[in-house]
Order: sequence, then C-alpha cells, then structure tokens
Amino acid sequence: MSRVEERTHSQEPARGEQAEAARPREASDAGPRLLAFLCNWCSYAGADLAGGGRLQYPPNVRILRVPCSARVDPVFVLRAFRLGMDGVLVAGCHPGDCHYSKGNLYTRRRMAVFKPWLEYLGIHPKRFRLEWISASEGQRFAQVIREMVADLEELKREGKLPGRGGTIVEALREPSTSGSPYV
Amino acid sequence: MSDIEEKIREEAKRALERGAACVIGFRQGRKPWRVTPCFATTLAQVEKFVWNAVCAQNLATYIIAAPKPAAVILKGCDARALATLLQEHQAKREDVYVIGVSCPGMIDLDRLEPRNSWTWQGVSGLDGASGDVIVAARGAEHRVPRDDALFAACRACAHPTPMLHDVLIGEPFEPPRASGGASARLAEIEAMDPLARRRYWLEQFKRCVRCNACRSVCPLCYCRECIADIREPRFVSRHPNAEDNLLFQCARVWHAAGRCVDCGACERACPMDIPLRELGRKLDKELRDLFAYEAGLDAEAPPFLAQFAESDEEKSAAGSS
Amino acid sequence: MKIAYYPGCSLHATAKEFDLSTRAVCAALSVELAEIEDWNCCGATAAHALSDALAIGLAGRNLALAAQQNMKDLLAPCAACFGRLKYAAKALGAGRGELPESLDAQAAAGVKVRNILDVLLNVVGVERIKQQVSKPISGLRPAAYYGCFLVRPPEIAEFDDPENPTSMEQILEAVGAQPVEWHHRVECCGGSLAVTNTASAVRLVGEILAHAKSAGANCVAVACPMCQTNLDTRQAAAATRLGGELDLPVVYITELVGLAFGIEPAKLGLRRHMVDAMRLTRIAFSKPAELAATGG
Amino acid sequence: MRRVGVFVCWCGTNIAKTVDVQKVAAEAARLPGVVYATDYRYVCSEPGQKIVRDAIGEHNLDAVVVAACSPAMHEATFQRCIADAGLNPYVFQMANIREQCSWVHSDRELATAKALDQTAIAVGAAAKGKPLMRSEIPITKRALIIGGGIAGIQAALDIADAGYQVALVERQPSIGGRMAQFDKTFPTMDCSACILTPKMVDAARHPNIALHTWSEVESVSGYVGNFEVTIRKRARSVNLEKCTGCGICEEKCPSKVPSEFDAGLGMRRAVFRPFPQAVPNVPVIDRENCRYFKTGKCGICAKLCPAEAVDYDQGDELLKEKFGAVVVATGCDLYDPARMGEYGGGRFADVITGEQFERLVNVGGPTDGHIVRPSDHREPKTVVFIQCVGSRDDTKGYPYCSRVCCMYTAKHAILVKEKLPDAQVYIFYMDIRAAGKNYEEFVRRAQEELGVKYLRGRVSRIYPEGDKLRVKGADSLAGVAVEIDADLVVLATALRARDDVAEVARMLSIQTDQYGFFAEAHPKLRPVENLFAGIYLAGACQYPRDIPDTVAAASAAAAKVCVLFSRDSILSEPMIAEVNQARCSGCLTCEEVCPFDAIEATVITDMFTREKRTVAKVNEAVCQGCGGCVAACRSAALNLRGFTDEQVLAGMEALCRE
Repeated sequence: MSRVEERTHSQEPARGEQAEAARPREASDAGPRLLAFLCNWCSYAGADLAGGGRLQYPPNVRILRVPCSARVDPVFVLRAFRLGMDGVLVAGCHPGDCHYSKGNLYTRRRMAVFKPWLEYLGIHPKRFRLEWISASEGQRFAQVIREMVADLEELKREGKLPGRGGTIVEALREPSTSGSPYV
Repeated sequence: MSDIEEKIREEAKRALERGAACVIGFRQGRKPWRVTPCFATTLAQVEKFVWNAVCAQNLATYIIAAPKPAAVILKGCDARALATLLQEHQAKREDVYVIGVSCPGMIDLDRLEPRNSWTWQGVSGLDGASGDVIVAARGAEHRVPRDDALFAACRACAHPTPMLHDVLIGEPFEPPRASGGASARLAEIEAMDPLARRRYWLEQFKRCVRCNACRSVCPLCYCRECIADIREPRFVSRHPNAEDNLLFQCARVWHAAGRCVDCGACERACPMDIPLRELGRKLDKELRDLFAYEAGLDAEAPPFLAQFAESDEEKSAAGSS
Repeated sequence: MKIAYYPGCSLHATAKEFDLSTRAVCAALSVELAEIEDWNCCGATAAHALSDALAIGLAGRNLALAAQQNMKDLLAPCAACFGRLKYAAKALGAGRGELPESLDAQAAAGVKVRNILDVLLNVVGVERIKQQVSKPISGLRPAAYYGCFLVRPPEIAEFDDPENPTSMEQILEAVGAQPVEWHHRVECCGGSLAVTNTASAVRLVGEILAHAKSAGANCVAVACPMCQTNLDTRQAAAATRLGGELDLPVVYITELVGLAFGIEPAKLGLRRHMVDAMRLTRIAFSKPAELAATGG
Repeated sequence: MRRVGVFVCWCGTNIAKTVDVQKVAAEAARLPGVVYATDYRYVCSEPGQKIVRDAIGEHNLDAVVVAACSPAMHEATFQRCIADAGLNPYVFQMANIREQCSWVHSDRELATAKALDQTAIAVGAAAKGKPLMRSEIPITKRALIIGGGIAGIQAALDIADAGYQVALVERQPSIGGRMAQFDKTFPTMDCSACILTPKMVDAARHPNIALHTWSEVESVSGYVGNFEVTIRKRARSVNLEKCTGCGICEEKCPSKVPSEFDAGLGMRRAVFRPFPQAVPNVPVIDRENCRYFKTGKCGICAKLCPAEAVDYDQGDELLKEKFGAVVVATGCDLYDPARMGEYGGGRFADVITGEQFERLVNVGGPTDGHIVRPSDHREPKTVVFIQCVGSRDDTKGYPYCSRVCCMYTAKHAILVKEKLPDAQVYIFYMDIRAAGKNYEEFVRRAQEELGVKYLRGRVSRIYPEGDKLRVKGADSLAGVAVEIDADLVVLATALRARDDVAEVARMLSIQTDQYGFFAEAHPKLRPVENLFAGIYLAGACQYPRDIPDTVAAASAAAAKVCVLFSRDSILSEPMIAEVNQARCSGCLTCEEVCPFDAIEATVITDMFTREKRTVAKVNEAVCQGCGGCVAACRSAALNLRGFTDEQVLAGMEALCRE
C-alpha cells in the first residue's frame, strides 16, 4: 500500500509544511519546457481526450487554456520565449470547425506571417508550431507533444537552445537580465 | 529655388485659400542641411516652405493631431503611411488634402560626409531637389551623385511617386533603385543560423537605450498609450537590457505588420544605429512572398491581418516550412 | 495581332486544306500566324497512353518554345493537338511533369492554348468576322459537328458548353450560313476506332451523318482533322451500311468562312475532299429562298 | 491581488497515484497571492465542497483554485460551490492535473512538477481575476418568420399557439410555398392541398399571426431579443380589405404571362392569385406585365371590380418593427436543367422537371391533372424519369444528395401508372435512398406492384427522334447500353440554395455552407439554431428536406423560440470582450475581426480634452467571447473578461517563478 493511500486526508494548511518527497531536479535537468496555448473547444478537449485514453506523452508541456486560437496575441508568444520557454505550441480547431466560426482563420493568416518572422528573430523554427487539433484527436495531440518535445530535446543536445532565462545575454557578459521578468 | 519648391508653395497657398486649417510642410532648420516640419496657417508661413534633398521626415506622422481640414506634403512612402491611417479610421480622406511630391530619394548625411574633403561645420548650403546633390562649402560647390548618398530606405523604395494624392508635383518616378525588398543586410541575417541570429539581434539591442525615438517618429505608432508603457497588462518589461529591449521592439514591429510602409523613419531616428528597418522588412517580405501584399496601396481595404481567405491554407503551410 | 501557330502533323498531311484555309482566313482577318520554330509531335497518338511524363514533355516542349519565341497565345487548329497542349499547360502549371532545364516550364504553362473556334470568336470576334464577309454563304445549311476534343474533357478544354456547344453555329451565322438544328453534334465519330474497329466507326459515322441529313443539312462543318477524315472517308461505307445515300461534303469551318470572305476555293483546299465539296461553291451564294424553290 | 485558496484533489488514486498532491499543496501555498492551500481525496464530493466553502469563510478568500480534473468535468460544480459561499462564480480557476497530467504521465516527480506549474498558472490567473457580472438583456416577445412555405407556416402556428406574436413574411402573393404546388405527397399519397390549405387558413385567421404577403424583409439589425426589422410591403394594387376574391379581374385581364406557380407550363394574368386557394385570397397586380402600368391604357380590372378594390396608386409600405427572434424559412431553388445540355433541358418541350410534372399531374394545374406532353398534348405512352440531375455530381457543383428525388420520382411513377395504366415507365437511378417511415415500402410498391422499370445507370444523351425523345443510357446492373424512345422525360433536378442566399445571409449576419445553404450552429446538437443568437433555421433553406423533416425542423425552431420567449430577459455571456475607451484610438481593427459583428464604432467625448472621438464598443448581448479582437488590438484597449491579458500573462509568468 502506497503512502498516499494510507493517509485519508490532510486538511491541515500546507503552508510552510516541508514535503518529504525527493527534492526537485535542477530545472536544467528537467528537459525542455513547452508552453501550449490550447483553444477551449477543440484542442483543449483533444488533450482531455488523450487523458481519457491514457495516451502517454512527455510531461514537459504546460497547458494554457484560451477560448479560441484567435485569442493568442503573438506578443504572448514573444513574451513566452522571453520568459524562457523552449517551445510554444498554439493549437486550435481545424479551419472550418471554429466554435466561433472563423476565429482560427484569422489566426492562420496572422501566424503564417508571424512564424517565419519569429525564425528571423532567432527562434529556431522547431520551437514554434501552429497546429489544428480537434476534440476527437487525442492521439494527434499526444503525437504533436511527443514530436515537439523530441525536437526540442534534440536542439538542446545540439546546443541550439539559448537556455532558460535567456542565457545568451549572459554569454554577452551583460549583468544578467537585470531583475526578474515579473516587472 | 527649384520648380518643385515653387509649386509646393503655390499648392500650399491654394490649399489655405480653399479653407485648409493648416498645411504641413518642411521649412529650413537651424543648420543649412536640416529641415524641420512646419505647420503653416498663414500665407506668409507658406513662403518658408522648402523642398530639397534632406526632406526625409514622414509628415504623415502629424496628420492625426493636425487641425482639420489639413493639407500635407507627402512623398511616396508618406502617402502609403497615410493610406494605412485611412484604413484604420485615423483620419477621413476628405479632411486631408494631399499635395503629393514625386520623391527622388532623400540623402543620408552620414553617407555624404566620409566621401568628401569638407566638414559639416563649413557647409553653407545644400541643394538638389532632384538629381545630383550640390553642397556649398567654403566658397566651393561639391557635386555628389544622388544615388551614392541615398538613405537605405530610399534605395529600396518601390513607390517613389505618391499613389494617394489630390495634386501631384513633379514627374512620376519609376522605382529607381534596387526596389522590391532585396536587401543585402536582410539576406545576411536570414543566412545566419538561428542561434547566431538571436545573438546578432541581442548584440544590436544591447545598445538600445529605450529612448522611444523610433516610436515617436513612426507614423503608425499612434496608440494613445503604448503597451510598453502600460503597467497592467504588462507585456514588456521596462528594464533596459538586451532581451527586453528586443522584446519591446519586436512587439512594436509586429504591431506594424501589414501596415509598415518602410519609410525608414525609425532607423533614421535611432541614436544607437540599430538596424531597425530590417525587423519590419522581413515581415514585408513574408507578406509579399506569401500573399503578394504590400501595405499602404489601398486606403479603402480593411487591414490585411484583419482578414482571411480560403487560399491562406496553402500559404500558412508554406510559411511553416 | 500575332499568335503562335502549331499545325501539328495532320495539317501538314491529310488536313492540308485545314492548314491552307486557316492561314487564308487568319491572313484576311489580320491575324499573323507565327509557326513555332522546331516544333515537335504533340504526343496525341500514343504518348499519353504510355507515359504521362512523356505526354507532358512532348506537348510542353512546344509550349516552352512558343514562350521562348515571345508568344502569349497559341493556335492549335487540330483538336487533338489542342487537347494535348492544353493538358500539358495545365499539368505544368500545377507543378506536374518535367521539361529539360533549358526550357522554362512556368512560361510554358502560361501560354494560352486556343483552338480555331476560340480564336475566331474570342480573339477576332463576331463583329470583325462580319465586316470581312464579302459573299455571304447563305445557301449553305451546315450541320456543325464538334466531336470530342474541342470541348472535352471540359476541365481541360475549358471551351464552350461540352454538351450543347454553340460556338461553331455563331461563326457560321456570322458568315451568312444557316446552320441546322440537330442533336448529334458532340457524339463520338469513332475516329479513334477507325482502324482497329472499322465496323463500329462506320456505324457511328452513319448515325451522325444520317441525323445531319435528316435535319436538312447540305454539308457538315468540322474543326478537327480526325472528324473530317473519318466522316469523309467512311461516308461511302456508312451509306452502304444504311442502304441509302448520304453524300454530305465534310469541310472545315475555315473553308466555309474563307468562302464567305471571297477567297478562291482552290486556295482553301476545297478540292481536297473525298465527297466532292466544290459543289458548295455553286450553292453557297444563292439566297435561302431560291434554294427552297429548287428543293436544294 | 486577490486572496487565493488552493484545493488540490487526489481524485482517489486517479491523481494521487502519479502526482504528489501534498507536495503540490505545500508548494502552492508559497505562490504569490495564495493564503491557504490544502489537498483532499475528492474535492468535488460534498465533504470536499464543504472544505472549500468553509475555507472561504475562515480565510476570507476571494478567489479559489481547484487543482483536479478537467474544467469540462467540474468547473460548473465548483462555480456553484463558491457561489453558495457568497463568492462571485467567476473568481474561480481550475488546474487540470488529471486528464492533462496524472493520466498521461508516469514519472511521479515530473508529473508533480507539472501539476504544480499548472496550479501556478491557475493561481496567477485567479490572483488577477475579477468578479464578472452577466447583464440582463430584455426580450421582445415577437417572432419574425421569413418565408411562408410549410416551414414558415408551421413555425408561425406553433409560436402563435404558445401565445406569442408572430409576423409571417412571404415574397409571393400567397403563403403556401412549394407544398402548394404539389399534387400528392409521399408515401401516404395524401393530397398536398388537402393537408396544407387548412394550415394556411389557420395561419391567416390566427389572432397572434400578422401575415405579410407580397412583402420582403428589407433590413435586420440588432441582436437576440432586440432585432429591428424593416419589412417592405410591396404595393398589391388591390385593396386587401375591399376585395372579395370574386376573380372577375383575373378573368378579364388581357395580359397573359407564364405562370411561375405552374412552373411555366400554364399562363396567368397580370392581375393574379397564384392558385385558387391562395391565402390571402386577394390578387395582386404584377406591375411589370400589367398593360395599365406599362402603357397607361387599359384599367379593365378597375372598371369591372364590383368592390372597387383595385387601386393603381397604392405605394410600397415600409413597416419598422421590433422582434425578439427570427426564423429563417426561405426554402430552396431548383437546378436549372438548361445547364444539362446533354438532356436538352430548356430546349425540348417534352423534357420537363419534376416540379413541372407536379403541376401537370395536379387537378388544379394547367391540364386539369391530365398527364399529357407539353408539346402536342398527347398522352405519353412511354415516360422516362431521370434521378440525380445535377445532384451527386461534382462537375455540376452539387455533390450532395438532394434527398427528396428518389421518393418523389417513385411517387410520380405511381401517379403515371395510376392515371395511364398502359404507359411504360422507366426510372434511371444511381442508388435508391428511401430512408424514412414507410419510404422503402413505397418504392417497392412502384417496383413490384405497378411494374415501374428501375434502371440503375446514368443517361448520357437525349435527342428528338421523330416525335419521340431518344434516351440513351446505361443499365449498369445488366451491363448494357439502353436506348428508349420516350414520349416524356422528367428530370429530378437538384435542390439548391436560393439565388439570393448571399444577400439574405449578409442581411442577417449569418453563415452559409459551401453550397450556400444556411449553416446551423452545430450539425448534430444545435441543428435549428444559427451561431448568431436569436436566429433559427427551418426547412430546405438549410439542406434539402422533405415535408415531414421540414415540419419537424419548423416545430423545433418554434420550440427554441418559445424557450427564448419563456423568459423576460436573458443573461449575457459573462466572459466577453470589453473596451478601455481611454486606450482605444478607434482603428476598429477589432470590428473587422469580430465573427459576430459585436463591435461597432461609437463617438465619445474625451475625458481630458473634451473632444469628440471615435472608439470601439462591444455589444454585450452579441459578443460570444472568442477574444479575437483582443489579440488584434495593438493598444491593449480590448480585453476579454475571464481571460484577460493580465490573467494570461500572470499564468505565463507563474511558470518562470524562481
């Protein structure tokens, strides 16, 4: 019987309580970090479906739910990379299936221009993807995450990722990012 | 005084007489090689209007705030900026009387200087509304071939003649130079490996002092409050460091995607010589290559990125290569 | 007005009169025909059945040459050539097929391939044709016969209504003829079976011509060398099979237009038919009323 | 910053097996804004919810994060829970650590790290969240129905019977639509008029229904509950009140034109009712064809009218009315057989359409129900029917199945056999689609009892041969070419969207599919609604439909309208866009990208300069909350409540906490 099952509940506030679990590995060991903006109606539901099917994929992805892919301001993506994300995925309904009828069609045009530009700014093309994933494509969602994480791991191995928090700046021997990115 | 200058004054006067609240033009600056924007409300002020080889400022920048109806002297790129402003309802077409001037390209003083024996301190006059630039210094006249001294933006200009105008001064120019986006600098950056490119941009933006001059001169940066200045939501940190400086500029340039007419004002204004134009030109290039779209050609069309088409599908596929 | 001219093999051989009359009519209409230098086989006979790449390559080379010779439009009077060239243009435009590196496939795809009806109607125009008519051929009641390649397959030919075309009638009316209303205008003439299954071809030819005759036609107008050859040379056999007389001259539309333009019949090649077509010169210029009186 | 409470759920072992929930709770407690964090076996259970409610009171929480399953599962549950504890339901965020974490990962350590991150994202969003209010939108309880065919009539009657006012607008002089043209109806062979005309009369007499025939909807603006509509009542030239429907004017009118109602087979006069049972039973003068209106001379109808009802001076009348809901029931058009050159449609008099056949066989039709050839009025001995003319044909642009042709062709064949028992009847078909109550039996009756010859294959060509029509086709089951000399050929032409569908769609701001049919909100679950709230669809304007399906759809649309009208007001969506007018510079890019036309320009007086300037304004009743406008706004003037820029950014920043 595992420890979790022994304890019925632990209602005591956990603030300050020291968890006994193993200390987290260093962030840099944890592999690349991927942020996924998922539209609520298709791609987020697709990710839920992957869960229902227990389809395993790498735990490197962090999911941010948005109502529609059109909600994803490209400046969010720029910001995410600035915050040290290694990869960003924007996923929405397939064109023609948008819950809001045509939100993703605006996304499609916007991102068609944005993606090559991002590459031009020095973001490796494998670090950003726009995908159409429907609510029935749990399998596909898992596959996209697997592919992207594998791509990012390869980039990392080849030293093609700048590292967390923009280590390039450090490489330029500048006083770090002069403060946290919260400001 | 050149013919063109005379015609500009003539048209400006006519505009005032017909009820323009002001005419925006250029007048001589404090140095012989400087001009400054001039907001003429009287015929006498119009007499001060000049037209020469250094009238580079984009006067479309002042249209939003100008009292209406306004008349304004616009070059090819300026008029395209106006077209974008009209698309975005920042002025009504009937409120702006465009005195278009065919532009032979404006000269970059920095490109003049190193080639010649004189120094700026000694320059007493600068002429050349078109053709060669004539610099008067220490009693002698120096003739500089115009093409040798043009701003980079002017060398790349594809639309020197204002398409949007009420009256056009000067003969329409054919796109004179290497127009259509071909840029050695752009190609060089494109050829870099992504990480090297990242490093390149960070090196450039290490110099940025966040003076916001680029934003101030941009005819399309008319937001009432820039997102870079807004505390909540905070898209961009205000800390001056290479990463955040770059993020700020990227946000600014992205916001000009499908709108920027590559007038080059931002780059001319930058005190740190950051190659700002190259950021926007890549967007221009993608828009042109993928969608055959150029900003500022149709004042009536809705903003390009606020539309979509069935055919975007293949284009987005092409872009994601 | 100058357009590229692709005669193909037929117009240099069995369909010499199509070549002669096309050149004569175009000259009269001030359409300058520039024969493509160094043209080759369009591949209509067998190439497309063997290899798509070969079919595109053969026809595509001709297009590329036309483009190289600065031509935007290309006239291919032979309907089979028209079909093959247009197919190649479309294929190259869609990125299929290959041409040798020395040739520009995109330029080839940009060449607009036209048949003679297209040129007469859409390049020259009915009004211009009417101006040129000096001797209206009001005595002729041609049955306009289109066959297959001029209008089919529709997504390749992109010309006229594939099931109920009217372009030939428009031209014939413009030169004063009285085209008959009939319903076998796009039926198969059996041209491709003429050698391998002659009996079928003869049956089909007979059906077409019998319908033309019963509709009151006194000649058949065509714009395809295969149709012409087949309807002309198999006519006797078809008549025998039907047990009656057909006796319908089968002529190219350009020959009829040429007659109306006052061009000498010999220069149009009117003598070069199996079923005597020279008789048309005798009845062509009579008025319809006279004709009715003589029962012609 | 809000005081956030975090509740981490074990979901039994579903989450706890893979995620160290206690550690997540412990770490979450250190996140900025979090004042309380705990874990529990089943937070969604009643004891779990009580823990949440108690903690809200005890720790004075004003925002709640539950790290558990997918929000699709329990977001609503917890929103109710915190509302019970007195919090606004929208100061709630859910972190999905089951479907998107514990179920898809096996490395406990990494899964725990991810669960914590997802919780941090939710905490970030919760800390920046705001209570949201739903505004009340009042509803005008009157329905507008566009189209007076059987769909429109049925919807009107249902809504009117429920006690609501209805305006029924019909373009033609009479209601009735296509069903009024039909002779019999499959599979019951009821007389179409016998079942339709009572409904038409009911609609006309119903105290809650205002009938506007010979009228068109000219403009529609507004939104659910509040549509402003302009109806153009075209000049009828005959006074509706005075006319007694005696019909003298029609008898004496000297101008004859082909009757649209008879599909061109018969003639009508310039002053006419489309058919004798018209409702209202009052003619109109078709001014384009009226001798008086064309030449100024004639006036016979006015002279002879015993009721003095003819009024040449009548003008169009514009009605401006408010409605709460719109039912679109505009029906469909038919494929023009003239586009089938190979069938000689439009050229050969005896090649007719199914619609023409209906009129031919109808006792009220131009031949009094005698089946004769239009060319020589002889009874046909051989009749050929061809199905799928235009339909199921990519090259004609109608790849879809028109759904009604198999059945009505069988009906036509039966009618021929009943009226002309000696006639030979052939039907060329591709497949027989007889899915419906008693449909298959009906087709079998034609085949087996009445000897109709069904030939599976296409017809390639039809041409006149003597006084017959030679039909050349294929019998693909026998594998032979078939030639039939027919006296009459009937084409079952495709049902297609109306020609003016684009204009109607634009007027109503609704979408169409690739064929021009109006698009439903969801093909399965919201089949009679449009995405534009307050607009409903009924009948063949949406897809080819037969009468039973059309009536069912009409009643469904009516039910939806009644649901809307059962309340005095509706609540707007809480998560919608809002404009910070101080930041808005009025570029109106947002207006361009809004899929719902929910954004419009408005002029305000600037707070500081006192100058007037244009800014964007969100119509809260129409906005659906996609957020496309927010991403398109360069000035951060637009924001999406519930998914604000602040919340998204806070979520992202939570990921790079030290």
